[in-house]
Amino acid sequence: MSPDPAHGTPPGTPAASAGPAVSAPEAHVMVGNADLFVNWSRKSSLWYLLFATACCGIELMQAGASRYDMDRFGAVFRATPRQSDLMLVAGTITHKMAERVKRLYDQMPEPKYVIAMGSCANTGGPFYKDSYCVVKGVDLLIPVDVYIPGCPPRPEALIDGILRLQKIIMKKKNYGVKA
Amino acid sequence: MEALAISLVNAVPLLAGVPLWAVTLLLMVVVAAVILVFALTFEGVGSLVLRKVAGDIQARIGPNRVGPNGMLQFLADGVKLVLKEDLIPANADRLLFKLAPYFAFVGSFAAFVVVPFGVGLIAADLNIGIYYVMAVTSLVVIGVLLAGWSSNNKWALLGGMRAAAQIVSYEIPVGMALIPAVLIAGSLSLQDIVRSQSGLLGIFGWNLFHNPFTFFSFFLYFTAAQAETNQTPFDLPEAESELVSGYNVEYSGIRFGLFFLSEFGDMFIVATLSTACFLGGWNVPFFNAGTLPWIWGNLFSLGVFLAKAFTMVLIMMWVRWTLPRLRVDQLMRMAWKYLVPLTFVNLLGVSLWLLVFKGKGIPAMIASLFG
Amino acid sequence: MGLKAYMNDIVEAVVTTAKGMRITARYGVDPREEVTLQYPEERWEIPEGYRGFLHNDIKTCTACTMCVKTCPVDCISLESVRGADKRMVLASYDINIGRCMYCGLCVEVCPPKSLKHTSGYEMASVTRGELILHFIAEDAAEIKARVARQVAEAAAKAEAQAAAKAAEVPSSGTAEVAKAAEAAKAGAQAGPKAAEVPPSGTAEAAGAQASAKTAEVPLSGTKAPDVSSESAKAPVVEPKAAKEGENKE
Amino acid sequence: MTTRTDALPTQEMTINMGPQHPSTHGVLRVILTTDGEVVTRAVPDVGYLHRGLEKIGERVTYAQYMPFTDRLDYLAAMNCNCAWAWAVEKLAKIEVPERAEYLRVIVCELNRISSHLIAFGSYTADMGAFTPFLYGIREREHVNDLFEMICGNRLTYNYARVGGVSGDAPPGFLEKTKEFLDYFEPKIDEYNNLISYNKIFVHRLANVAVIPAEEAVAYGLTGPNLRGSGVPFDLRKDEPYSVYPKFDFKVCVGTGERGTLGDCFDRYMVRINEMRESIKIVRQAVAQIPDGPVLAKVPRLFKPPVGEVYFRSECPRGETGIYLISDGSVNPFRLKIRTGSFVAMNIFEKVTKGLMIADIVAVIGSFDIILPEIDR
Repeated sequence: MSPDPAHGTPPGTPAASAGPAVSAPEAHVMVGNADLFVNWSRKSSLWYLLFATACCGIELMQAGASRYDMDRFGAVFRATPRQSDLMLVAGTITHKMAERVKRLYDQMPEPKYVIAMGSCANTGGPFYKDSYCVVKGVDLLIPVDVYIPGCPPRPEALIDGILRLQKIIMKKKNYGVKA
Repeated sequence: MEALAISLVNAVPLLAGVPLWAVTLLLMVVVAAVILVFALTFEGVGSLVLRKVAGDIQARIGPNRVGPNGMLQFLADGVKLVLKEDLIPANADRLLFKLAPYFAFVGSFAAFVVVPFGVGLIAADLNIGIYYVMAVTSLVVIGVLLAGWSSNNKWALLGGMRAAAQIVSYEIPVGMALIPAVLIAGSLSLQDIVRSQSGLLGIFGWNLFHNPFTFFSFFLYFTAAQAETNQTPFDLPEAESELVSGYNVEYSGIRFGLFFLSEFGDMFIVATLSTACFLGGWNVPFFNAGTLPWIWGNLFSLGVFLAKAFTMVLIMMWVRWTLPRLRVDQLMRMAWKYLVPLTFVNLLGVSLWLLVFKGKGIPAMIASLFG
Repeated sequence: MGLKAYMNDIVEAVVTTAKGMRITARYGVDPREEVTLQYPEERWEIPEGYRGFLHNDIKTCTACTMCVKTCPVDCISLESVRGADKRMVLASYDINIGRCMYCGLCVEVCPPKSLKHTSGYEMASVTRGELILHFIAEDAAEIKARVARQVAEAAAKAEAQAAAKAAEVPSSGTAEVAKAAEAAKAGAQAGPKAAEVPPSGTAEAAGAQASAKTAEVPLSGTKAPDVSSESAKAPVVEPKAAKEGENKE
Repeated sequence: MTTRTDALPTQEMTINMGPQHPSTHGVLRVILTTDGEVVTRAVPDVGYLHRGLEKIGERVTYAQYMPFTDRLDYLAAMNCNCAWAWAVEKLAKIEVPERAEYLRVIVCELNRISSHLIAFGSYTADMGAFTPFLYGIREREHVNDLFEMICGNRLTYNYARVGGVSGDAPPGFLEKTKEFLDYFEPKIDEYNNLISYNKIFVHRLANVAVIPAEEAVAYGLTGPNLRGSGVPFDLRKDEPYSVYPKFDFKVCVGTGERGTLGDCFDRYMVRINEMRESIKIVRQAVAQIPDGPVLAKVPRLFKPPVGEVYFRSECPRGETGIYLISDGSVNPFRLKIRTGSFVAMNIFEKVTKGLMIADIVAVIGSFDIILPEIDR
């Protein structure tokens, strides 16, 4: 398991500021470069889990398809959580599904990232008020890195979310962190 | 290798005191390293090319943001996979689970040893070349089977079982479809097979145009070999839409990476075998690379060989992005009802041809008509 | 299966495969078939009337709560107080775009047409609090206090005028005393909230007004006034005007 | 069909397919009992996307429920929108302006095309060919653009209103629709050449999961699933609503052209052919559309009379029936929605007996299910 300080923090804390700063820059030139390289490789190869529950799944498909082509950013889908880096929670999570979402997240290897896509995953969305069986935000189940508003978000918004996540990944400190 | 070592010792006086076995060993390590680097680079670039080809065919672009024009995509993928957490499922057979990817990778990598890259560029010109390739690539199935079994996952198990059935069935048509080339060359060595297709007849010296039976042989081999290496439309062991990810469903990180690389390695082996056995290897029309100085001849033939092999790889990708997948019983039916009988008929045809026409192909006969 | 059917099978397989491969090859080599939009650089032209994020022009908003009542998901929360000139003054106007379903019903019913869909669609944010758009940057309690003070002042003025009118009749000796007494009474009416506010005079109120004018939060993910408090409250952020939103009719 | 011999003693294995599986079209879970590759029993387990849509209908007003119908079948949201509007109009006996009806028919048929495109695309992806899937989605994007133009959203349209539609077609919409139809029509032939008649594809689908006509009727299948069995039942023809009687189109039925009547291939081909018919309808509608208002006068606080109504319309996944009881208040008293995907799940266990695991995927795809319709 790689040291990933931002993970495990409660939802809502800004992920970027969670890692302690590298103490002395001149002493960590190598570390800094290694961090840069590792983060670059991680952000450039975000394989997402093919996990779509509802409406947002269609926009997720369209974002991966020809016009928006997420493959340009190195994001391809994998069917199994073991080979995915990024979980795009696209759609409504019901109470019956909640346990499965948690399990899928646990099955993913570190470092892993989560994007909550669309209103349902953000807050429960349209089903927040009157539905008795919808989880009111996927961050109640698993830590979320980026929230994308929209119902469903346009494919561009999804790509924007992935670019935002890439920026967050680039700021992570993997080595040289004093525990 | 030993011969090369002897000539090296003779050429370089500095090595006179070193025992011959040490020089040979050193040479072996160097050659293996060179081939490993080549294989890894090819497999990495292959994955990138696969995605680019997919992009082209699917009316999109494919990776273009990582590095200049997406060139570094495979590097990023590789580094990421290496640094990924290495998960082993709780109830997995740990030893076999760890071992399986290496089997698969070694199986595909070891076959590179006998690939005739150029006039003199071959790591080991074994006199059992073709059989060596077929034997070694069968290691892949051991790896896949182990992966399927040891993961303790039913999808993986199904994938492993499918792989075993598939590879065992398709070994026969693959072998039978390659034998015509062996018959014509009279040798199992790949280098000999390539040499038998040389001559100034140009493109017609190739086994592909030797006679009608060899022509069909090539297509039969290509079809069967795609199945043997689990390429679409025969990618049943991995069958993403059925078995989630098939035999490698529980693999993460670099272990998955090895499976991933071995897939491209297999692809390349199929391409090289079809190039060497049917498409004339490093031979080009109206030109004999053997007449050039050693270094230039080798470079030239290397280029020709790689160009042909990469074309074959591209065709495989093209097929991959066009066709749907067969069902497992249809796959078996295709092997036993279509490919096996046809390859046997073909083999019979080629043998008869060679017997009747004394080993001459159609182009040679036409050429002899004109004196 | 006869030999003819057998051969037919093979021929058909080859022919149909070749047909398919011809089509994919055409797509593969023809660059005109590429439809990809290079998103961050090129953008899709958003048509007129696209239903993006909501934006309320609070200068024209009349705080009529129609949007709150219409919203099927209670994503709009609104607090208002009655101002000195009997008009409603917005104390806070928040839209939770993380819950909004972008149906446009609120925009259709808005009487002054102050609520609109923008063409914005990108607001990936790191915290859930960022998804709540605050259209009034000032604190709601502060606005309420200010309005209460204004109401009190207006009431005091009116009372004073009335008192002055009344005082004109008998004599002008006790006018000062009466005014002070009325002012105290008005202050008591205004409730405890007005009393909490430090008596800083009209200068601050003017400043608050100025800030309220510039308080339209632009649609950018960077502006998140109280992220920490929101995230502390997260995940359940109760809309303040939710009770009003039920369909009493 | 495969035959199995009991020469060797074998043990059955229970496999859990889904809810996260690439080809269960969402979060369907199928519990498979298999003997090797042969499935002896496949039981669908639904409810992973139960969001209480019917209950929500009792809590919101008639107008407010409109956006929720978008989420009922997100691939054919326009059809669900219009079904809701038609149902409420039938209940309250509201006259709808003719132009609004024409616009509804245009968007419904366009949505049918885009929905069938996803059905086609995801089906081929299930069968292992990924490229046609992307072609299908590429064409779907054009439909999305049209909808974005007319109603302002790409997927959840909320376009219909009780008494009409939310807005008239913007200038240029009808021309663009025609352009799209001209562009799209030849693509269907291309799909057929690319994959529909591909030998492997046909072999995967033909003679798999055959549903005879009487069985299909008995199980209550509707839409393309029923027509695939050769029953020419189409609500647009048999129980005409809206302005459908004015258009000339034919009901596509399965013909058993590559196998038995009622197999997966027939259901697939019905969808492909229906796209052509939809093109025909849209062409006629665009040519005939009258001028006029698009929204009838309906009070903002809409209260229908006390009563109940069942309205059914032909959605891409079969009959979407809306059963409404009104007690005269602003909210429906009870709402029940009958959907095509849900009834398709009834017959699932019956037809999958003895198939192989790969066929299960083919059967799920051939029913073209969508999870919110099943779970609601």
